[in-house]
Amino acid sequence: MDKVVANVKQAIEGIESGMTLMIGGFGVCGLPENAIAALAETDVVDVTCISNNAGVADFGLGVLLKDHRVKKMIASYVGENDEFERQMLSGELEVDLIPQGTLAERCRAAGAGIPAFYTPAGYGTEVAEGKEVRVFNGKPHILEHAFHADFALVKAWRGDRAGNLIFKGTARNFNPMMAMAGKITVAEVEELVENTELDPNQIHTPGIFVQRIFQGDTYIKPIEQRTVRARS
Amino acid sequence: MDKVVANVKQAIEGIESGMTLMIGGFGVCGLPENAIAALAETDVVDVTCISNNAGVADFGLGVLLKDHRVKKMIASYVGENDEFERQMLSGELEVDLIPQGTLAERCRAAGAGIPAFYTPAGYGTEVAEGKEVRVFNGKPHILEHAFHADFALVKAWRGDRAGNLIFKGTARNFNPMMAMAGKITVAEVEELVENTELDPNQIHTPGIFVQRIFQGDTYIKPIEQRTVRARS
Amino acid sequence: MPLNKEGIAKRIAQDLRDGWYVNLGIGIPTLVANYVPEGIGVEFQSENGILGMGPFPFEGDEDPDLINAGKQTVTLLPGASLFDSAMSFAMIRGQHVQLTVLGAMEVSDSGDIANWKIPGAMVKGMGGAMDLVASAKNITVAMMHTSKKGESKLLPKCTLPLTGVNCVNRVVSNLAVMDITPDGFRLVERAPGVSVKEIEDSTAGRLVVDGSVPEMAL
Amino acid sequence: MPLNKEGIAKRIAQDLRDGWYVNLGIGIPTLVANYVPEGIGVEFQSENGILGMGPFPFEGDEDPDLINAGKQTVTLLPGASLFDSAMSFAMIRGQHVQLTVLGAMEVSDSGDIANWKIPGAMVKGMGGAMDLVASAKNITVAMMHTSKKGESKLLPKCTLPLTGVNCVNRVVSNLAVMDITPDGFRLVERAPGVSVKEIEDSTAGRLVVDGSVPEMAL
Repeated sequence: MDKVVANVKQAIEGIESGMTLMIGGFGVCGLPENAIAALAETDVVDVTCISNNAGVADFGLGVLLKDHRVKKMIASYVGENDEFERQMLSGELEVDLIPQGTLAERCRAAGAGIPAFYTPAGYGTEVAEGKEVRVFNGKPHILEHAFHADFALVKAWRGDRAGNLIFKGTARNFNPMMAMAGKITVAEVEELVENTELDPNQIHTPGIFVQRIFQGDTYIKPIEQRTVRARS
Repeated sequence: MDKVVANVKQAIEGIESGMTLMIGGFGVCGLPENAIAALAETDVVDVTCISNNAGVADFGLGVLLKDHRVKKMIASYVGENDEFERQMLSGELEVDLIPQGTLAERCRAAGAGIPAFYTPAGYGTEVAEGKEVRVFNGKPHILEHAFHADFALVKAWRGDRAGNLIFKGTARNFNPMMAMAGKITVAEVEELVENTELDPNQIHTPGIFVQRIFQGDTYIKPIEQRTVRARS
Repeated sequence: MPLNKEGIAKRIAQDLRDGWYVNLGIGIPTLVANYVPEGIGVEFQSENGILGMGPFPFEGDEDPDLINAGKQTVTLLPGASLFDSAMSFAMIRGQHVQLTVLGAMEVSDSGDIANWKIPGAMVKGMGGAMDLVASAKNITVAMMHTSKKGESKLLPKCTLPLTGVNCVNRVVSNLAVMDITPDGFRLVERAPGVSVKEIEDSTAGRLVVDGSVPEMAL
Repeated sequence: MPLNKEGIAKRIAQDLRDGWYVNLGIGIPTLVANYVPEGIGVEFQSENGILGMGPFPFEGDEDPDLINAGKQTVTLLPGASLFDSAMSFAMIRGQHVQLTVLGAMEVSDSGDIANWKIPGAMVKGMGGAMDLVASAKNITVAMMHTSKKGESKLLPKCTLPLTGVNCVNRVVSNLAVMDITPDGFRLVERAPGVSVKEIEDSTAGRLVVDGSVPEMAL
């Protein structure tokens, strides 16, 4: 198996206006930086983005939002991006805010062939509006459905030609589940290696979920909140 | 966090007749050998066992079945144990056979706080009898519920004092999901190490799912089907 | 004297028990990690994928690939593990986390909580809060008793969109420790030098005062 | 002449396409791995937790911690990965596996399959077969056309407890290749030297014969 594509341009080939895209990352940690930047160079608009956050003003999804490429955003927390909040409150941007665990599980469910599942998260809140409620063990739960995407853009630390991925630190976050849920999953990695180099026992995302893989040119990896303690 | 218990006897303390036990392993691969052997020395009877297979005649769950300690068996495939088949066909043993993927997912669901989910597996078969059927995307699915256990007995390759586990090869199988689903999860490992020795990025089962851990005295690890090819 | 944020965190830290896994929300809850009592071993869970989260890194050691749920750079302690978001919320929904501490804009006397949205004005999203409050067995809210305008945030009924219903077990404010009971907020402890009257005046929801109420010992 | 087991496996292997992930069941299906055509790269999935499964180990290299779904010792190829059973069936149910090959006791002309139980006589369990047949887009059954008693195993309706309904796409037997269509088994190819008449006589279910039927080219 060899899923390597020559460059980011080939990697995102086929993404069209109106499609549903999943984009991995938590805040700007573990973001598919290169794929997002390349997408911002296309004329793709009106996409539905499923991503935990909305990036910051000038990085990550922020650059797609700034250009009004996003028609609808499905996320759990958008507090770091003022432009996002402005577009949402003004009604320019359609927004579905959903619980973070539900978001993760709905992506996994799609990838795992589970069309729907029950979760307690959001019961009694506006998240539950219009959804089936069922009581299990005396506790009310709501029915949530799987999320599929035309493309999933994910980012890993290391990957091999077969598409196997290993993530690093908390840059793992939503990437593995989104990789499972994409009709076409594009993985970008900091280091692309041969198929003999990764330990099969340490793969986080098996290559079966990845259709295209490439090594990103550069990784900026900004830090949103640089918090430190003094050396004593 | 230190979840180390002194020996296998302390590890299985509290297992009582009538309880529901999950036992990891696929065939005799990745079986909690030491915990099973210790259980066979107790006077515990009438347990419900949830395990993918029923062991072989003289190893694994086979030793519990031989002594008629098992009242009910929930498994997906029991073809390797003739005594099991005899007890089942004679009606001595209550048996629930369920699809392997459904078994894995029901264990994960319990550990993940998902009380129920829909799967296509078993639709139109006797597995679906009495279960809710619902059509998603034109395809019928059945509703399956989470499996909880009083104790889960699992086996890993390496583990640390905090209960973090790393499995090896295909000995991983059901162990991670069963670890999630046990009210008390007992992990036995081939090698118990200090909390600094495992790479946090390579943990298969985070310690939060493990209540007790110990290093097994010996591991027999029999092979059911020794298949080889000649060196050319 | 009412507690400051550190005081609230310190009081909540007294409720920690040895062997617990604990999820701390953004804001005051984060500070709880600084006051874990001597002899109590707990592991902090960060819902973006950490168990065994440690303090902030030393200057120069920051790793952009290692942040907490508040997007702050952090470190790992021995015995830590890293995992994806589905696994993280499996832990949370599956009730493997023994204590959740989070902030709130409003709490009702039946244990409802609102902390994610002010219609028309502010929408940050619920993040993991809805999963946490719907799942956890043990939820403590860390908050100021009143808003900047002096209005009570402990209400008979929340006015803002809810995060969860009937789920909060305890509120630790700058004025008091209160447990949610079928009869409303039960006053458990007063902040040092704060009178029952003062707490009553600042609480719009039902407040149950049983006999004399001890002061916190911080 | 009817095919032997190797012949059936060889014919199924001709259907493999480059880049496919393939799950092979126990028995004849396992043999398919030996006949992957030149230039076709496929990866074999074993539902107990392997992608990229290789051949049996050299004598002396057997690892009890590395077996396939038939409990046989196996090896890994470059690019392989190991995972747990939930992940394995996520791949299967989620339709990430392009071809499933499995054995059967009976297949009906509407694509039902029975292969896990003979009431009162044999109960081995369904293992992963129900997940596989309920999920896969592309299911080939490898089987003998008739039982040892000479009775057809290709029926109008299965008599044994079902493994799945309306799911089989293709049957490759010792006599023929047949696709399941709304009109029943459509005869695609004959085994070398086997006549259409012979196949018709061995098939109890509806058999559609369209014009002349080519012989397999093995």
